[in-house]
Formats: sequence, C-alpha cells, structure tokens
Amino acid sequence: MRLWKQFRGSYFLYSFLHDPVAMSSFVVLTFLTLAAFGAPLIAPHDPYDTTTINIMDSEIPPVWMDGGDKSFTLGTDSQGRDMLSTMLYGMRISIIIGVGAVFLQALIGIVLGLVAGYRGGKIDNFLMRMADVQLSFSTLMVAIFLSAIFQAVFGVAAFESMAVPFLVLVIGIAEWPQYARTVRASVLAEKKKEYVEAARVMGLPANRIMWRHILPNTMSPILVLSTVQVAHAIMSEAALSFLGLGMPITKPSLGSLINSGFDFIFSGSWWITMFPGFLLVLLILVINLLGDWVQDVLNPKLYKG
Amino acid sequence: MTAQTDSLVRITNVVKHFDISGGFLDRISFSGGLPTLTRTTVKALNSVSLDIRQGEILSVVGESGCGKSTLGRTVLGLYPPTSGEIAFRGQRIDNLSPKEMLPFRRKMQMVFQDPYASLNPRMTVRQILEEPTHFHFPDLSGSQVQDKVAEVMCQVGVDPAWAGRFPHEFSGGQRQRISIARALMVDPEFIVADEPISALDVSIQAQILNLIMDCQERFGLTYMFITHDLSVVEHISTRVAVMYLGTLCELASKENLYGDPQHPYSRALLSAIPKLGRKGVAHIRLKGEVPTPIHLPTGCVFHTRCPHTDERCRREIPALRDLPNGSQAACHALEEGRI
Amino acid sequence: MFAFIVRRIIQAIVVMLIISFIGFALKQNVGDPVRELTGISVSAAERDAIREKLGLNDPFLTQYGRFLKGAVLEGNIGQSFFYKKPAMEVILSKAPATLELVLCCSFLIVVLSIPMGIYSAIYPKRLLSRLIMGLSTIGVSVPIFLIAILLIYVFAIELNWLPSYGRGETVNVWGWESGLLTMDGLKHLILPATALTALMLPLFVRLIRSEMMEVLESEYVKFAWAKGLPRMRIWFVHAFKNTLLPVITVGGVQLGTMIAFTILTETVFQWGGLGFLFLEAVERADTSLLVAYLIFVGIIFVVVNTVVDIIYGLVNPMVRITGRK
Amino acid sequence: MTHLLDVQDLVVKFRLRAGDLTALNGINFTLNPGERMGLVGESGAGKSVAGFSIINLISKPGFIASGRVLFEGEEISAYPLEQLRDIRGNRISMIFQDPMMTLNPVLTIGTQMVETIQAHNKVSTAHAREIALEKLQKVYISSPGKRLGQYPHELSGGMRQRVVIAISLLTNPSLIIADEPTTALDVTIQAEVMALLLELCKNENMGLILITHDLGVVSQVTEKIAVMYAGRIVEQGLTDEIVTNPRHPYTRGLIQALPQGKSGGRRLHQIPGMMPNLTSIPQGCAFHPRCEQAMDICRQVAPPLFGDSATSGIACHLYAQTR
Repeated sequence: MRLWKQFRGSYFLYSFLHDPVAMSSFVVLTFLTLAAFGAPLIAPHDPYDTTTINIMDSEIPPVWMDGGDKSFTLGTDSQGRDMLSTMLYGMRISIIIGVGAVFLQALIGIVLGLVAGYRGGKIDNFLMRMADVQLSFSTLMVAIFLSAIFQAVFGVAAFESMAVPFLVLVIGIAEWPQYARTVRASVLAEKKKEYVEAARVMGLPANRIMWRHILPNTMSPILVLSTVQVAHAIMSEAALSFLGLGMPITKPSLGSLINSGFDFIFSGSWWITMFPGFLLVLLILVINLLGDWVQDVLNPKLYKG
Repeated sequence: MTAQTDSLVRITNVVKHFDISGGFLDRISFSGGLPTLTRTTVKALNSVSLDIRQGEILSVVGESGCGKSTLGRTVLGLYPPTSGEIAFRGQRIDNLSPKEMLPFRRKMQMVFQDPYASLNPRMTVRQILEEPTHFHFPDLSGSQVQDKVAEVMCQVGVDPAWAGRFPHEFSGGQRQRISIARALMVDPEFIVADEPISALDVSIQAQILNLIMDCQERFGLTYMFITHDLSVVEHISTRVAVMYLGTLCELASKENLYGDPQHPYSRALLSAIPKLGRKGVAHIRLKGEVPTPIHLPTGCVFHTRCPHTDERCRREIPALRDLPNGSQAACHALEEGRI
Repeated sequence: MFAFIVRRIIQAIVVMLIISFIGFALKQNVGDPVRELTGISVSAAERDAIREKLGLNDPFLTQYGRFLKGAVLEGNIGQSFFYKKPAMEVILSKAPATLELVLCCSFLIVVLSIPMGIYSAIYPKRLLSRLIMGLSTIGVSVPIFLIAILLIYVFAIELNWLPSYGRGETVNVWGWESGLLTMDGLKHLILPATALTALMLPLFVRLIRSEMMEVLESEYVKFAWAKGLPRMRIWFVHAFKNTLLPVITVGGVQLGTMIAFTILTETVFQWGGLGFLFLEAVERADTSLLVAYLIFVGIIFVVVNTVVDIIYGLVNPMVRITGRK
Repeated sequence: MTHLLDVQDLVVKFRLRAGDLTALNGINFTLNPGERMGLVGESGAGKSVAGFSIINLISKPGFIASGRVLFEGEEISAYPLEQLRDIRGNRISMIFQDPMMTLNPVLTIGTQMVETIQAHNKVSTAHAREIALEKLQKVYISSPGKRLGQYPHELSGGMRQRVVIAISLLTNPSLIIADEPTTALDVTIQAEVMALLLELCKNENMGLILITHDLGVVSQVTEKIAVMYAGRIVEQGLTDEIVTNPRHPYTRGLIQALPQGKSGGRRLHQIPGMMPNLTSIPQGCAFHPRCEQAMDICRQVAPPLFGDSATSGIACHLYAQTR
C-alpha cells in the first residue's frame, strides 16, 4: 500500500503522465502484447493447424486490393496462411524470445558484473577481457556464430524443433557483456560510496553487502538497459531468423516471415514482407521510445565505450 | 582525570601502501629502451604511531592527500595495514579474521563526510538503523529494536515519526544526524569521524558540531576527528595530530599547538587560517608544491618545502620526539635547536 | 606513449591467440578434417590412416600448436571443403567486396554524423534537430534487412532506377577486385551502402549529440564563454575536441557491428563478399571456411581496435603523457 | 562619479516545467573602481547566480527576468551575445571554483591563454605568447615558458588556479568576479591564492567581487560585504562594521556559529532549521521561521533594505525605525 502511494506521488508517474510520446508508446506496446498473447483467442485462423491451410489460398493480396478475400484481411503468405493470424503468432514468438533472452542476459550479466565489480582483481580482469573480446566482435556476429555452431552440432532438424530455447540461449550468451559491463561500472561507482564503507564498518558479510546494499542501487541502469535490450533481442532474433538461422518457416517469427516473403517481393507480393516488417518496426520503435523516456527520467550514467 | 591518560586505541608504526600498478601489461614501462616491470605504489601512511586516549577528541589535520582519511580507515580495519599494529584496549586487532573482529566492530564506528553518499538511498531510515542492531544484537526482540531506533533518533534530533522515509527526503544536516545515529545504534566506545561537517553549510556545521560534542558528553565517547578545518579543530579537540604526506609531524595538546606550534609545517598551516577580522593575508609562504605520495622525498618528507632544511633533513627521517613544551614533533631542526 | 603502444600490441596478440584457440576448438569439434580433404567416398580404414598421418590423434594442445604454427607462418588455416582451396585464399578473394562496402559506409557515416550530431546538440530545440532526432529514433528501430528490402522494392522494383543485386562490373587492380572504378560498380554499390549507412548513422548521430551536449554543460565550456571566445571556437575547438574522445572509442567497437551487419546486407543484395560467403559456408557446414572467416574478421577487429586505441592515445593528452588510460 | 558596476533590482528566474522559480529576487549593489566586495551566503542563497548574471552567463534554464546591470555606465544586461563578448573575458574576467574542471583538458595552457588574447585583440600569436608569459610570471608560476606547452592535468590544483587567475588578467580587465576561487583548494594554497588575488587587485586597481561562503576569507580581502539569504541581500555594508557588529539576525547567527579560537569546548551558537528551498520560500521575510526575534510583521511583509547610507543597509524589520 505504502509503495503504491509512493508510486502514485512519484516523479516517475508524473513525468509519464506529462509525456505524450511515452504514454502513447505504452498504450501501443500494451495493445501489441495483448494481441500477441491473445492470438489463439482473437486470430481468425490458426497458422499452426496444417489441416485448415490450403495451399491454393497462397499469395492472396489484402482485402482492399484486386483479388482480395474477405476471410484473409491482410492477405495470405506463400503457403496459404492468413497473414494477420501468422503475424500475431509470430509476434508472440518474437516477444517471448526477446524477453526470455533478456532475462538470461540479465541473469548472467548481473551475477558476473557484480562479482567482477565487487571482488576486482584477477576475476575482474579475466571477465572483462572476455567481455571486451566478445563485444568487439559485436553481439550480432557472436549470435550468428553460435546459431551456426548449434545448427552444425545438433543438426538442422533438432535445432528447428528446439528453436525457441536455442535462440534464447544464443542471444542470451551473445549479449551478457552489455549487462556485465553496465553492472560492473555502477558497482564500481557504488562501491566507492560511503554507505558501503559504513556497512563494512558494521562488519556485515561481503555477500550481504553485495546483494542487499549494492545491487538495489544498480537497478536504474539495469532497468534502462533492459528496455533497450528487449528491443535489441527482438531485432537480433529477427535478423537470425531472416538469415535462416532462427525460427523455421513452419513456426515463423516476424523475422522468418519477412524472410519467406522476400522471395516473393519480385513477383509483386509485397504484403508478405511489408506487413510483418511494419509490425516488427512498430514493436521495436515503441520499446525504444519507452526506453528513451526511462533513460531521461532515471538518467543513469550508462557504461560508455 | 586519570582516565584520560588510558590509551583506548594504540597505533604503532602503521604503514599503508596502495599498489596502483594495475595488471601485468600496465606495469610495462621503458627505461633506456629496455622494457622493465615497474610497480607503482602510493605511500599513504609511513610509519605512523599514535595513542588515542579514553574520552578525548583527537583531531587529525592535514591537507588533502596527507593520509588522514587512510589512517582513520586503517584503524577501523577497512584497509589492512601493510605493516605495523593497531590495538584496541591493549588487544591487537589488525590481524583478526572478520569473525573475530565482530565484537570490535561494535565498539568502533565511523561517521562519514558526504551525507548524500553515506546513507543507502534504497533503504528507509528505519532499515538503515535497524540493520546494525539486528546484526549485532540478534537477541533483541523486534519491539526492543524499534524502541531503540526511536530513542536514538530522538537523541540525534530527528523526529522518530520520520523513520519510514528515505534518505533523499532529508536535508544534508539531517542526514548527517542519521549517519551519527547509525553509528550510535551499536553503543560504540570509539568513533572515527571523517570530515563530518565539511560538506555542510556554516549554520548547519554548528548544529552537527554541537551534536558531536553532546554525544561525547552523554555516552563518554572517544573520537578520532579527521578534518582540514583548523578553526573547527581548535574548537573541539583535546589533542591534535598534524600530518603531512603520510607522516605524523606534530602531536600536541590543542593549547600547545595553537599557542606555540613547533614543527615548521604546523606553523605554516596555522598561519594560513583565515580569521574573522584579521586584515590582509599574512601567512608563511611555503616554496614549491606538495610532492606526490608515489615519489616520496628522501629523509624528512617536508624537506622540499621547509625553510630550515639542511643536509641531515635530506638524508635522515626524523623520529617523533618529546619537546620541552610537552608537545611531540618529528623535526631535526627542532631537536638540534636550530629553530 | 611508447609503452602504451607496446601494451596495446601485446594485448592485441593475446586476443588473437584466444580467437585462434576458439577457432581451432570449433574445427576440432564441429568439422571433420578428413572429409574436407577426401570427400565422403573413403572407407573407414583409409580414414583412420589419414587421421594418423595428419596427426589428428595427437593431444589437443599439440595439434593446436601445429595449427598456430601453420597459421602464423604460412597463413594456412585449413582447406575449404567446398571450394577445394585453402580457406584463407577463398576469404581473401572475397574480402575486397566487403571492405569496399564497409569503407564507403564509414566514410558516409563520418561525413554525415558529425555535422548532424553537432547541429542537434547545439540547437536541441530547433525543428531540424527534432527532425534529425526523430528520424534517428526510427532509424535505430528498423532492422537493416527491412531497410534493404524497402530500398530494393522502391528503387529497383517500382522505379527500376538501380540494380537490386550483385556487384556489377569490377576492375582488377593489383589483385584487388574493385567495383569503385566503374559506373556500373558504383551503381550497384548505392543501395547496399545506403542501407548499411542508414542503419549505423542514427547510432552515431545520437552518440555525438549526447556526448556533445554533456560537454557543452561542462565547466570548461562555461569558462570559455566567460573568456569571451567566439562561439565557433567554443563549439568546434573546445567542445568538439572533447566530444571526439568517447566517439572514437565507440566508433572502433561499432566497426564490429558494421561487419556483422554486412552479413545481412550482403544476403539481401547478394553482394559477393565475405558475409555472403559466410552464410554459404554455414549452409554447407564448411568448417574450415567458417574458422577462416572468424580469424580474418578477428584480425580486422583487433587491428582496428588497436589503431583506434592508439589514435585515442594521441588525441588524449592524458594518455599521451602518462601512458595510462 | 560613475560606478564601476551598478546592479539595479536584478531578478533572475529559472524556467522549469512546473513554472518559473525565482533564484534572485531583486538585488541592488554598486561597486566603485578598484573596490573589493564580498558576496557571502550559504549554498542556495543565490550568490553564484548573482555573480554569473552580471555577465549574463547563467546556466540554462536561468534568465534575467528584470533589472539592469550597468558596467562603466553601459547597460550590459541588454547586450546581445556579440556585444557581450567584448565585455566577457575582456573588461570583466571570471575565476571559477574548481580549477580541475575550469581548464579544457585537451588544450595546452598556451593555447587557452593565446586564444583569450586573440579573441579580444588583434595581435600575432608570438606577441600573445609574450603577454601570456608575462602574466604567468605575475602569478608566480615557476618556469612559465615550459608551462605554456603543458596540459592542465600536468599541473597541481594550486598551480591551475594560478593559471586561471593569469588568464583572467590577460586583457587587463577592470573587474574580476571570483566564484569561490579557493574552496576546492587546501588551506595553505588557499592562503597563497587569496594573497595573490589581493595583491593583483591592489596593484592593478581592479575591482573584485568575491563570491564565497567563508566569512574568514571575505573579511581578510574585501572592503565591503553583501550577505545573501534565499535570493536576497539581507545586509550590506563595510566589511569591518559587519564583522565586528553584525546587525541582521542571520548575519549575527552566521558569525556566532563560526568556531572561534577562544570558544573552545563550549557549545556553538546555532541557527535552528535550514535555508528554505527556492520552491518553498516562506511568505514575508524568508528568514522568519529561523529567527529568534521574528515579529508579526515579519511573517507577512518582506522587509526592504533599510539603509543608513548609500553603501549599507539591512533587510530586517527590527531596523525599520533607524532610517
């Protein structure tokens, strides 16, 4: 109750209510998320149910164009699946992978960053050197490599059947350095502050100081980073799927839908690519806009360089 | 006043060096074209010996970088000393494990400089004050702890009704009171106060100084008061230790230091205090700059700036010696009667 | 400063060792070197003989040592199973296409992002600045393959102004297949380069703007105003020189991102460069080629990052004089 | 005689989303050529804002809402930026608080000095370097020739502040505004820098506005004082008079709160409470909630500056009759 009251009176809420961009982004994001997770309820067709799909329905244009069909509002893809339904299901996969990957990154990154920052010394040197090498390759490159390796080791079929956890793992491993560096930088800053010394003078054990005193104070940068990273992870997933290293076309995410449509763009079926593309951009854009707003409000110093 | 001569904390030949050379690669340097590995150490404390007596306020003064804060933190075991001993009531504490150290943690507390950084911004005042109590007195019941929080908050002049608030809801002066309350929660005997008022405004400084002195009276506390503000030192201390570049220059009673400073550095320092109503600036000018604690001068650390330097000062490190007026100072010139 | 450079170079070598080790471990565990040499139609007994002859039954570290020796002395990383040529040779033959793309984009980014970033930092409230910032927020949110597809759809399919795939006509200049010297090659370059630039530009504009705004708030810039300096001098000498430092560091790191994105760009535009080659190698499970790609890209990153660090050191007097960051 | 500086009813506000915040609420003071004045107050009193508003260099979102600043008879508060440039750094110089932050870290001392001269005078770089060298010698910097080629981080704090002072002297200004010039420095260096500033002002007959919270420093260097509280001047007058005989309850409290040599061991006088936030300045006299002598009128009417002469005044209802 007290927390709620505090939240209601907070600057956070105040600035949210006075920022139309943040509010409309939030509304759009909520709408998209609800639509994605409510897909089984609201989608007109079930794209996973092969019995309802008729290959003869393929490449039907949206309803307002010549040759459109009333039951397929946004047309169909090359396999005759309803675009709207497939996109909703695809967005659900994109969001699940995006959020799941960020959880994994955050978990690895926060633990390693906290340990590196608080303990310092050799562990710190080693972890940060590793993070540096990985980051200099760029997270996308690492993700591409990892999925390529996974596909080679487990075979394409196994990879496709386990694509969601694999992609979460791949993107999670590829991007942990972002968290580790951010957390480490803010731990180093917090560690110098006198409340940490006060806790040490009290004789509190190191673990308790790390988790109970320092960690809560690194939450602002973690929150800011997390919004950016969700957008990033969704984008990475789309890129991997686009390259054929991600979700299979039988269970498409937005990225694999765009990829499958790309071949048909030359024959004029632009909607198979453009609709999921637009949805993807909208999704990432609203998350980024919210991220910008969160950063403005919390204004933490993110790790640079 | 026999109790005053009892030593509560004894610091013997404490040395503290910090290695800032970094990783292996950072240590590579080139001298005469050949790669060599060099270590860079900051010599923060160079053999400091000091007794803190029961019930006194011992002030440690000096300019930034003189090692006064390091001394305070080393005494409390925040930094392990490179060499030397620290004893509390005669028992050596610098080599104890964190567990063996616990009973002493309760006796020795610290108050910090920056009231904005010294309280955890994510904890309420109640949590800040309860945590040490729960930790050190696990036998106390919840209501006993709450009573104690309320009591101590009253003692430092913060309304206990505000215990549910977060630090950022308080002003700098009030936070410093809470910081003092946190130290008092575990019934300490000895408090290291590291520049506790220098981040505060003048009118607030007086409030906190008064509080510090009240607490001493009420709880029979002993303080090590670290500051650069010489007028504050004159106001509150029993004895004063003057430090320069990690070395103790002069240790004297307040009256002796302000009335009859002995060490050339103390003299220069005291002449520089801006005094209300004194016209113009008439201070003893020191030549040159403070050397870095990475490259300490040989012999007496002050010889590069001292007006009385001779050959011996450049060569030999002076020891702290008793002077006729009862003070102690580390200076060859004083010992030889040159000044 | 000399010690600083030596340190950076030792660091670069260590990083390369780590990368080569990872590459080698991949090769050992993922690929089958015998197949790379012989193809599939060889009996099990013959395979074992070849294994023994190649020293594939030696301890891991011995093999790694041999691999490293071959790689450093002869540039030999292994044989591409598909091309039946040394993998490094294949990589080098495709590298010019990718490098030309990357260099063109880097040039465009530097030329465009600096004025845009500075302008929007100095006049944050003007309409043009808001436009730049708005566009760059959208730009960050559009995946590169979508930009590429959109460009193809508009300029190649609908308007039919520009070619949609391939490098076009190239000229061989001392072994370097260049598309920059022919009209046709340049035409082919426009869309891929635009796509890649459109992706990276917003990042740099936002970075330069935020760094510059921070510097403009600093005490020394305020002091420069108090000294009565002309505003051009304050902006371009006092503020921009300090903005440059973090931008240089990030710029080096972002080059890695750019090369990663060439994989996507080249796929969409069927640009016959490294990224395209890499994806083919993934599909064909051509491990040696993958490892060669990893090591080649690794070398580029390490060299660029080391050069960037040294430039940083030269620009920043703190490093130049103390040799420390 | 025209004053060197004449500040009239200066009001400075900060434009915030929630509305305008008054940081400086109508201050008045004058300074004669060669006169040294201290602007004293605690943090948040508006003393720095006052200093910076003289050359119209208030950080955003601050702006001068009303009032005038006359410098040698010219109304410089109305000048556009290009004209102000001729004042700033040329006829009025500033010295900032933290010498570690004031100098640009990537430019050499020489560059930063030469550019200042060349911004205001058409001189060759060689000639400008000579002037720079001469000023560096004036502030007692050892081997000044070498310093010109060095970067700020190669110098110690005290040395940097002397470089900043040298920069402020380059164009022979008639007024120097020093914003807490010694707060970031150690005691012995503080004394040196202060002595230097005093000597230079006397020798060159420059006016000085010294902004500080340290009454001790002010009393040693300045001839007159203005004490500020919550955006207003509450008392001004000759330094000697105010230090020995403070009349405004706030000034008195401030001086009594200072630990003085002979007060040893006793409790210090303390002013209860703290300075109000700019967002919640009490009605009437801003000091009344902390004032022991507050009367009914204090809670309703903000006292004007009651003055017995042109140079001194007290904003306190207790002194309303002494007019």
